[in-house]
Amino acid sequence: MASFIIRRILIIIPMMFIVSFICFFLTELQPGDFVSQYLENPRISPEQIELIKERLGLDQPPMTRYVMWLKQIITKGDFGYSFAFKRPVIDLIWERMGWTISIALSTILFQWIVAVPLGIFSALHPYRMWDYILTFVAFIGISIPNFFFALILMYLTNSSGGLFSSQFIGAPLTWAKFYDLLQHVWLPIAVIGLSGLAGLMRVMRGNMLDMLGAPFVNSLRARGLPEKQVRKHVIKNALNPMISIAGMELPNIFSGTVITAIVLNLPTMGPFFYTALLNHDQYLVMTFLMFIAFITQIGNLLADILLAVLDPRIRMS
Amino acid sequence: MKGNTELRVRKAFFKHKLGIIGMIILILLYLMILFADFLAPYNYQSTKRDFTFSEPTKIHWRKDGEFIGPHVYGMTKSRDPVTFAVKYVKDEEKIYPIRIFVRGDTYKFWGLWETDIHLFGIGLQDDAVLYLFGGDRFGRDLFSRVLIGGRVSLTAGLIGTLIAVVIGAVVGAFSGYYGGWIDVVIQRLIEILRSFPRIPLWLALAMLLPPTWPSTTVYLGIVIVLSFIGWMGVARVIRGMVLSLREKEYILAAQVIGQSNFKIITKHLIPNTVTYLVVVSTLSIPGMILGESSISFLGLGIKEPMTSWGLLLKQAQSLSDIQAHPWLMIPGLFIILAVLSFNFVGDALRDALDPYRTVDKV
Amino acid sequence: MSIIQVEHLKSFFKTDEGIVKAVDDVSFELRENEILALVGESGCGKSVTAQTILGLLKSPPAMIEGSIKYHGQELVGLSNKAYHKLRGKEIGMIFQEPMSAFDPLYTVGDQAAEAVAVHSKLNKPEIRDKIIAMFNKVGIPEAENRYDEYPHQMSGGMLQRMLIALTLACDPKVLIADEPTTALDVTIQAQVLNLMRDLQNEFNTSIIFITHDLGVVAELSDRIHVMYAGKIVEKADVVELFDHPKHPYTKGLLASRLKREMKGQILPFIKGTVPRAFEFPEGCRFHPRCPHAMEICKQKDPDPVAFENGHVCSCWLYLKQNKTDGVESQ
Amino acid sequence: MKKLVCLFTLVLFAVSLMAVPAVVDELLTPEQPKLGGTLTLSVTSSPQSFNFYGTLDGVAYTIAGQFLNALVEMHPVTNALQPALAESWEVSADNKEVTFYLRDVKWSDGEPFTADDVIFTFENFLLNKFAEGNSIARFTINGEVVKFEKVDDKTLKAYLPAPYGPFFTVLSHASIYPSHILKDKIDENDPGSVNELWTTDTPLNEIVGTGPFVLDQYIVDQKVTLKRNEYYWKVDRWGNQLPYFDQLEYLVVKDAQVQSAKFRSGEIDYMTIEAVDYPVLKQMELDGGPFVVYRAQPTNPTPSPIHISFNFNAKNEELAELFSLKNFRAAMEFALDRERIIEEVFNTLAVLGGVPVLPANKAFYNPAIEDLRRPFDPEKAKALLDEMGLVDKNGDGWRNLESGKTLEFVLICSTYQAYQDTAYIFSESLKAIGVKCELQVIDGSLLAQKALSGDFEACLWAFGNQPDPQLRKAIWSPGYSLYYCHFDTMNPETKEPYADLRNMYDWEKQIHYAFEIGQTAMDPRERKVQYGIWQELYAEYVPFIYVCKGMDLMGVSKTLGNFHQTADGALAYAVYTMFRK
Repeated sequence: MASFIIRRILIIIPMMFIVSFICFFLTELQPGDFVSQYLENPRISPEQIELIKERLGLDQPPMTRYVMWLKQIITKGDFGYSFAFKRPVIDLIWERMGWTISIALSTILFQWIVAVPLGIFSALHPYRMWDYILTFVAFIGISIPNFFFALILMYLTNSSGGLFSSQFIGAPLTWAKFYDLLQHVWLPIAVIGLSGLAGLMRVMRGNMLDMLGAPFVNSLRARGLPEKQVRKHVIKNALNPMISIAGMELPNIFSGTVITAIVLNLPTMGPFFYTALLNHDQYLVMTFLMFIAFITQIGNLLADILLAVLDPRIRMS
Repeated sequence: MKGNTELRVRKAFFKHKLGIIGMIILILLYLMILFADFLAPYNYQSTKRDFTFSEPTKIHWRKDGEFIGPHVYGMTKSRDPVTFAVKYVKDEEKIYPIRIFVRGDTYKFWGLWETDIHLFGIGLQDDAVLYLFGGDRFGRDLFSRVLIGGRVSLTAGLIGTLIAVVIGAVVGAFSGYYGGWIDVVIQRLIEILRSFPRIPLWLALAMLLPPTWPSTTVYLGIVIVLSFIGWMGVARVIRGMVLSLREKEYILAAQVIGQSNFKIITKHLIPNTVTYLVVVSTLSIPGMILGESSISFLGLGIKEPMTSWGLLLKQAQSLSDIQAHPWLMIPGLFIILAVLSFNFVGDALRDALDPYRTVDKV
Repeated sequence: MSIIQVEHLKSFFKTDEGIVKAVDDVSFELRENEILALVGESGCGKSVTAQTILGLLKSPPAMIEGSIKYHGQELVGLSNKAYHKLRGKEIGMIFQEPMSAFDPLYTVGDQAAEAVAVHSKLNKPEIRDKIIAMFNKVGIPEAENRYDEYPHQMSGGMLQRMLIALTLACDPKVLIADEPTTALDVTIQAQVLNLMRDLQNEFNTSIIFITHDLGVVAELSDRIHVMYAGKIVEKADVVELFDHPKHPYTKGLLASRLKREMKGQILPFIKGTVPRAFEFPEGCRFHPRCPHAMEICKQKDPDPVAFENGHVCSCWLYLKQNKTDGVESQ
Repeated sequence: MKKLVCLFTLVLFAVSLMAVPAVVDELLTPEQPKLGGTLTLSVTSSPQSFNFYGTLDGVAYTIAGQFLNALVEMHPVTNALQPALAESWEVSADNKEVTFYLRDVKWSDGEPFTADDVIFTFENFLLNKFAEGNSIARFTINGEVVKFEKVDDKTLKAYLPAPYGPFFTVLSHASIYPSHILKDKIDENDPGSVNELWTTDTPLNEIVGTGPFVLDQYIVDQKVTLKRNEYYWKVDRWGNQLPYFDQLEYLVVKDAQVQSAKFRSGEIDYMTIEAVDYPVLKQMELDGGPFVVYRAQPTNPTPSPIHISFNFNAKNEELAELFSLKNFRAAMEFALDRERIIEEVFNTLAVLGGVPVLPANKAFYNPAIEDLRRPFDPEKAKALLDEMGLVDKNGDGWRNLESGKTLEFVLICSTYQAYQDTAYIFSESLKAIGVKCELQVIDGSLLAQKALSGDFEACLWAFGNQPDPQLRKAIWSPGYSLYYCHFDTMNPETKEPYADLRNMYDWEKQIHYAFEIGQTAMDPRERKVQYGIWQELYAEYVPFIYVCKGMDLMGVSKTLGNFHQTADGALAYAVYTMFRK
């Protein structure tokens, strides 16, 4: 087990190198660079643009910049500097982590709390009216474009997005502030959560149906276990495969909701990334992509470990 | 035996009511975009100054209580002097009957021959239009635009999926068949690419498309961008399937009689995964349709004068539009409808083809 | 004295492809202290019969008719709750594939303990002791350690022993063994069979032993019922059946066994296969494969004919004298 | 209404008064205020920095404008120049020396403001070429930079290389930094390090200023809060120290829809409104909504009226030749349906605008252009094109060039919706006269890159504008770096600032000279004449075809005091004089 974890962790290192390379060239290939937005500003002369380019290192050939960047990361843990913010990108990302993680985790929590019981319910009453209704609702959830749904919900609830009313932003944490947060936060959680919820629910239902048909279930019944206890076994077995799904879903919830976060005015990394992308704030974009890739790796690793903890077959092989 | 399986699959599919409904809707939608120019009463690009933001045209059947067939009235545009809101007043004196096979804007049917016959409409009139879904800010017919926009939205997902599945199947099959270091490299690569989140990667890739490309090329670019992520999931599963298939006797037999590896992969391995591929395709099209709409919504995808449902929806993104011109949200309903239908069909197919549920969402 | 009395039992399933008559009008009884063997090729409805007795078939989609009496108590239509008291405690069941009869996420000991706990008032350490004792009894080495291992860590033979142990730990009066040896190696098979016979002697359990292998039951069982396509076609005690098989199907089964003296000959077999459950033929269901098939066999199902020594067989060969009557009475 | 920016008047009447706070005029304080409370506004993104000279971010400018001041400032309504940190000044007879007498002002941390601060700011920021937001170009006259010299703590001299008309205007953009805070933080060896001062992670108590507010709290991506500056140097006419509000909040709202929603729900006190949203909001106001929607003459300098330009140096030589013909551009102007654009894109809420000086800019606007402007007339456009031999030779519906190729060009424009829509309507009108115009919608920064490297055929764009045309010389004067429709007018070696007169058309030379003269002229009347020449030539030769300019539309909470529309239609308000009713 320990060697498995160590091996998994070691694999991450070379993979992150390749990831960094992909990130760099992805951003490099984009037409235009950071200073192109300065071109239309009459306050800035062409000479000065050259100066800025030089200062930011944009006059160097791409390969040199990549190697330099990599060297800084390895030797100093320095992921570079945001052209726009004049600050280390890692700080900027860090500043936005809190809310990003909180919202992502609450969304996943919400999805699981809703999807798992509904999936179980659906599987225990397959092909009945409620199963059909839940399936239908779930599919509608996947089918509405997030941003569209967000917009309509905002209109219907007269909400203006964000996480707090303005007077509570930056205010010390009180019950009133917490209550205010609850009043705001349900919207992004519902919007982001609903799209993934359906998939989870369907998978849970499928797993449950599979497990209900598994031979050991009959065996358990034959031993005289009450149905409640049998279900406990079934649910536990059906839940296990979901863990790796959670591992995969984490990065998408982290950042896959760019548009929703813009529409809902969330202080998360998604919109920040989008702005950086449009600004050609190269190191910021690269680091962000790398960071997400890293989180995915960690997410998968955690999922694998959790799976191993819960499933003796994996743990012991 | 094969016939039996087919029968069983068909029966199982048709038992899935939502699947059938989805299938019917999809067939209708694709027929719709196939004959879009003919079905659309107007050219999707033709602007009408006097009908900007005109609400969906009301079709009347009776005149003074007397049935005279479907017709619309002439409309006059006016502006509220205070709010500057556009208003339309109908002129009941001017009656324009709705006819079928009516002459209107000219178009090239399937790019083959030029014609000006439209399935229905009131012809080209100065003071009246038949805008079933209302008009947009240039007074273009939203109904016609939805029909034409569907071409991009519905085919982008389809072609994107096709590319993704083909690449995924080939890469997965090679990876599984050859094994060894090829397999290791491919699997690692896939793992790496999969660790990028979908939408940011799409955005980053969409930014790569040279903005100077003409819209048709941009369209292809978007399709390729969309397919870029889909193929990896397919490749992983196909690899797994091929790994087990290649131990099967008939593959060994093929190897023994000296068939080339390429032939074995294309003739024996990939065909055996077709069931899975079909299901996976149906299930990944919805994601791609949504992807296209998201990219276009952010302005990184399809651009005017071409149009897609995502782009059309972009015009309905403001709260005042929802309030003042709610019909602009109709393209959103079409997205939902198409995606929903694909999901239903995919789900039904999965249940029918794969009773043991080896196919999960990719 | 009979413990289980099955009369005119029918288990039908509604499927996409029509109604499956998996068990169709089956009657038999299980007597005290006996081993009753239910023999037939796969797909003949043996397992369904067993599961019907234990109420493991969900209804719907299963449609169950007839009567199953356990110690005089009617089981058909019994509530789930009542069944829980019965299963394990009164009637235990051993499954074909021991590998898949365990929940892979729990240790075998925990699963055994869970089953025992449902039926007894013992506390945890007592249960553990009882199970370990039982493990020892079925010949599991290092039973103490095995208790905390997971199913995937064990061999099939070992698991089958454990399954037997945990089933017996609940002290059932009746044991239904559904092909308990099919998934095992030949040597292990013999061990398990010996074990079962020893245990039957020790615990005085009545056993319904389901198998497709006549060889297995020859030494083990007291009586044999042969099933074909959802019906019992022949009932007799072991010696009688092996010495005087009546039904062509039974004869075929017996003939297709490997015998030493048959060396060098082509092994006789019953031509064709058991028809799929939703396409059972009209008339006697065996007629398409029967070497003695007659016109009547295609039209009408034969009624059972009783012979001496409790031997019963359903076949038109023995009903010839009644043939015309039968047709006329239609 | 607007008083002229009259330097001489200022010189004559700028008397060194006693150190009394400046009194704000009645225009900004028509109502007697209530004190306290919070004013909530919004910005479209997080500030990239709090350093005015270290970034080119509009949001940073907005916020820095609240806590920094310059020596002189423009009146928020009239745009008239008035004393700010400099209480008064004297200009020498040769117009090359200005002596500033500084006001007795304290920084928000209580330290006194002195001439050292001014010198420090110019040295390290304004005239530091490594500072990203420096203003060297604006303080360079004929290739030489303005010099500043401290006389004593409260007196300062500026030496101009030549008389410089817009000197005080550019000075009004030169925010002064506190030297006592920043002096020790600057790395002498790395003049570029100034960009890294006052970034968004700086402890906010280290950011001090002289403006009405000081930074108090920054919640990343959510809100910037400023609090009242106790030491602010302005008072109202009743003697209250300004500002009235205790707090000023900027909510970070990226999406225009969310901003609109927040405004509707009263979370934001005022915001500019898009023309397309006007009807709905106005209707809400009429239905008793908690806000007023104003429609005002455009005075907002940014953006300038939208223009369409044709590249005289287009890569396609045949097109380049065509584009440099006045008649072709005239035909294009005839084909431009401004009325329709105003109606459909701007909901009728736009004015024709100037070229590009706005009619509201009385100091420089030349009304003569109104007669020169070519109204929409497709027939005239067709006639002009026919006359040039650009007729449809092959009968495919499109006109052909002399070479037989279809007359077609690509019009680039940015993704901003109103621009896209304008370009679309223009291309539709061109289609009607047989000219094929392909639209290419691209990201704004990319558009800039393409346009400013001369890689385009036609372009629809809008620059930032300034009340004083001189500040936009780089764009509008032939021979300068942003005169992008005709790069040949630039000296290929030095590019800037030396124009290459050889490649200029006569009218371009005239414009060039008008700007040069206007720059060094000190008499406002003379300057108006020079820039008037420019406007007329533009209107006649249309190197840039100006389309229109959206009106200033603004929604304002009804609870806000001292926010009103003046008699001639402009909006009068300032952050430091508004209050909550």
